[in-house]
Amino acid sequence: MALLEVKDLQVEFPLGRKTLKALHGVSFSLEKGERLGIVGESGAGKSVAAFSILNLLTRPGRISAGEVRFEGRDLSKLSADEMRQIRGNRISMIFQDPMMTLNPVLTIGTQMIECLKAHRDISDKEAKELAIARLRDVMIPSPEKRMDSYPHELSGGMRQRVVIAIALLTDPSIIIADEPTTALDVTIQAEIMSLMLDLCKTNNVGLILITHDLAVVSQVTEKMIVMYAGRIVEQGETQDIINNPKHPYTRGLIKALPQENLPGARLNQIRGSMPSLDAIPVGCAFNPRCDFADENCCKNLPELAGPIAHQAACTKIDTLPEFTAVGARK
Amino acid sequence: MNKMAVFLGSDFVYRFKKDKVALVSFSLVVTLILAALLAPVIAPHNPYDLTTIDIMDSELAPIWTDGDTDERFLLGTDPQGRDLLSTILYGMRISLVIGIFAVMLQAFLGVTIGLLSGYIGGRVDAFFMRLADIQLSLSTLMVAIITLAVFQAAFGAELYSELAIFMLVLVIGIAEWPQYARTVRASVLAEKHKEYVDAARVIGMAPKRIMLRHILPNTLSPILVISTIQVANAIISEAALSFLGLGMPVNKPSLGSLISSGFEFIFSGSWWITVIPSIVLIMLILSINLLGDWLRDVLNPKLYKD
Amino acid sequence: MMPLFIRLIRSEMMEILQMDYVRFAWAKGLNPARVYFLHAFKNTLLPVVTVGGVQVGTMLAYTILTESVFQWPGMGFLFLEAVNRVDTPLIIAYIIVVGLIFVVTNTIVDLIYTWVNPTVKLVGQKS
Amino acid sequence: MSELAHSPLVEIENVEQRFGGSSGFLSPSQPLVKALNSVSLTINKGDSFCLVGESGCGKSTLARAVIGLNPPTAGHIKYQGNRIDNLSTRERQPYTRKMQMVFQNPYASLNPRMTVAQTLQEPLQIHFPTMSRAEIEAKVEEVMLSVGNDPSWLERYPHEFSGGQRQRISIARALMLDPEFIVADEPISALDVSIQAQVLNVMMEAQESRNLTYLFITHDLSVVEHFGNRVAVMYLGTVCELADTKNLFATPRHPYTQALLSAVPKMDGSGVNHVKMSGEVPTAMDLPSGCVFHTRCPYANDRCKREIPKLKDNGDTQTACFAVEEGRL
Repeated sequence: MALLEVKDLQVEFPLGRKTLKALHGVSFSLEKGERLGIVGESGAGKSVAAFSILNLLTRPGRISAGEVRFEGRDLSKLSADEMRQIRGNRISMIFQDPMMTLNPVLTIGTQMIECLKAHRDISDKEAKELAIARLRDVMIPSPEKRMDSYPHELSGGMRQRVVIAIALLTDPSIIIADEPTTALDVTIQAEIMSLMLDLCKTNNVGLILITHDLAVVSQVTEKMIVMYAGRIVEQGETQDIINNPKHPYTRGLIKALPQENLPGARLNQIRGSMPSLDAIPVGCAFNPRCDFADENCCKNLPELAGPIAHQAACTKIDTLPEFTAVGARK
Repeated sequence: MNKMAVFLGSDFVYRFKKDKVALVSFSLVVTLILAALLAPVIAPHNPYDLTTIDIMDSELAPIWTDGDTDERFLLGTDPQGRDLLSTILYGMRISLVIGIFAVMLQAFLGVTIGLLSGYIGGRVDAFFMRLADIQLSLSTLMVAIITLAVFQAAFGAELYSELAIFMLVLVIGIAEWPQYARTVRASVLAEKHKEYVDAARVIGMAPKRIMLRHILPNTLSPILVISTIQVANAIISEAALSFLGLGMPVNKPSLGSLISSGFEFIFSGSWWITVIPSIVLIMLILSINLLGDWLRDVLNPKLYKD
Repeated sequence: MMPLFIRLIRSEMMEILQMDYVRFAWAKGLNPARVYFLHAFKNTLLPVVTVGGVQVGTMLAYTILTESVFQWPGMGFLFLEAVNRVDTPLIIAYIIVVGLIFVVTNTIVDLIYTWVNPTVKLVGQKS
Repeated sequence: MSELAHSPLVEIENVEQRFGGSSGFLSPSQPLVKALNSVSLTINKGDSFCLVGESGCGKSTLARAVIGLNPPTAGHIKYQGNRIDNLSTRERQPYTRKMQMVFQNPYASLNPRMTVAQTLQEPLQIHFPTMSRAEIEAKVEEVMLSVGNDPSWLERYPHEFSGGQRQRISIARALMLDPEFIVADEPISALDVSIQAQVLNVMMEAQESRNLTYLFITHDLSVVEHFGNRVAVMYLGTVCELADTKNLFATPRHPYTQALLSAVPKMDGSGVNHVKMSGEVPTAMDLPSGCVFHTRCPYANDRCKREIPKLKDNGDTQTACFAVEEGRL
């Protein structure tokens, strides 16, 4: 029984005249201490998948079908109070923009201690020491002083470390990180990523990393999922998918990266654009943008096929040409 | 024609039909405005035609009460013997005229100043905003009272009564332009940093054209929202001023002055002279405010989450 | 005054409840009361305090109206009498007093604002 | 890139840019921000000149100074030899036609209340008032097609388009006046990977067919490696390294460039191994003395703390670093 099992998760947004379906049945699992990457472009539904695990969907979004089994209990059926014991305690979250995640009018100390007090009945003094210890874990200089400073007094990178410290405060078994470094510069991103990698390994914490950056996923995660228009189109071992992608969309994503092309040559672009939630094409959602699509693809929906280690939802897998491995060019 | 079709099919109209409050308040406002505009046609009597007014008919009670009534005057008469219903209709027309023209003056002043100080910034911005702060903290009513009182004292009551409407529009207009200026300036500052304004400057467009063609159209929705509320505020201010005797003269009463003229009689039995116009005034202001609120929720991009 | 604050706090709260730090508060598993009152409400205080300060002026102006309606001999009614009798020295005195009241209230409001909103520093305040 | 004779098109000489610090009577004084510190660069005709650096390094400030949105507080900017940074809007008119700009945020660079047609016609109406409506419409359609946009978009409003489509409209607007030089301020960083490729291809085709010169601002080094032929790396308002793209990626010499390149996540599964930089990122308000990078540089000595290094050729690239000059690195 995996630590976390999401089975056929469906999420809807009833909006007045029309109901938008953001997730069309997503299933994945996470073992203890395992690192899973969820990749996809904006509008693919990766953040919706993350937030629905903790039942934190913005109104009017709601889970319309499927299960989120965590340590045997289905989180989507839990009451608000039961859910509260899990959020921030067994599963914690890291948001994208460090500028917005910390409350601007409260000190760092208050925001850390309140999280501890909500889940552990310990004295303020103990909570303070634990918080300072965590701040030291994330390599924040002079943590005691930082406890009384306000978020606007810290830089972006420093703030994201505080958010990571908060996430680790209650020794969760899973951390969900929604694009943790997209808003940061590349040097700070490298530091935050290596920090998260070490902390997850030492504390044996599971990580769900949501990002649109294939390179970051290839560096940090062991397993990964590629999402397109609310569905999983490819999933399996990260290195296997990066070096030998099966689904045309994943191939297009990797080939579109500037790293993979000769300088000055035209990039191999994927034509068209991501379908909006209310205009998802019939059959395989990628067919209008796919060079290999035939009328079969435009009619019925391909299922995930292939060995557990590397599955793809496409009926044309075996007919696709050989894919030159990453870095072959250098 | 397709612009009209697009508008009718748009979400704006869709949400309007669904929102009971908006429907009721909109229809109320329209009926009141129509009644006011068509006053000369609808009103049974002409309150300004002194020949038909007989002082003997003063303080008659409304038809449905048991006091001494007269079927010619449905809602009874006021202290000068004028038919209350027609005086209310004419009065509402004056109140609306003052309200709308004052708001137009406010809008013109406020939008220009807001646009200039928002776009140009620096000294111009600092000067106008300090001026606006002073006027706002002194509050519009205070400014109106002082200017009107000084005017009345300096030029005497008769001249004042002819110019009353003009003076009220001027004073309420000048007293409340900061509301517009601050709202417009806030949205200009927000738009100014957007890149389409930079693009216009890169094309080599003159600042005047950028302000009018690019920035102003994008600040229309906040202007529309506060305009409805400002009309209601202007009518309240006019009523308050008239109540203090600084507003419309007795011979051409607005709703406010009608209420204040009937005020002394409220205890001596003929309550209707104050109560009925007050109800009409409250209905008018309530419906305009409700409409303004609905507009704010619909047009406010932040709350409008599709 | 009351309805103004009600409407202002409502629209501010609706906006702030969608902000990331409130969602982060939920993600930390805090109890609803703490999220609403500490995290969300403290942020709505900012605009409320600034608008509140300006409203003091309107309140003073309406004292004139209420006093003249109920014939209470207050400052406003005094001012009205002075205006009718064109007693200019009294008018000037009244305006000076009212001006003083505004300066004092606005300074208090600024102090409250800096206490509520730590990101704003008073000029010359040592952080 | 067409290897034209290296005739300089845009010259930037010792440009400085200061913000705030003015203590006007009514407006409170803000802290002085030194956004640019004596930057000198030359962009040759036909170049795809890339400006790279992290947020706060002044790359966008420099772009806005070059295009004239914020004139620099000191130094000169020359276009084909004549100064353009001190001209009024009227005097700038001939240069405005030659220099245009593409912006970063697709959702804010088009006026939401104007149709695509109106947005594209406006530059022509301003610069060529004598042009007839038919001529303008024909020109708009021609440019739209050349950029691969569907002319049926003309009557629609910006909110009906995706990010990538809007960026292509923004490029069409920049090409309306047949410019020679385009400043592109992070044109693709707000887009998804697959859409980025589309927009970059459009810009490359436009460069070849119209012989354009680009000043390309980005923080994404893999785009630079692909798109640019000359690169300047900036840190805290100062150019720390300048080179041809090939040399910079092959032999980066400045310690900051080395750290920057090592931080870029690679796809070859080699995990996160980047050069660690000590200390906290200083801001442009409390600028370190001497070399701006000395607070975080492992090779800094007291000379670095006192003097400001100048850009010098070191065989492979030009670097502003004493350690490189003295061979310590």
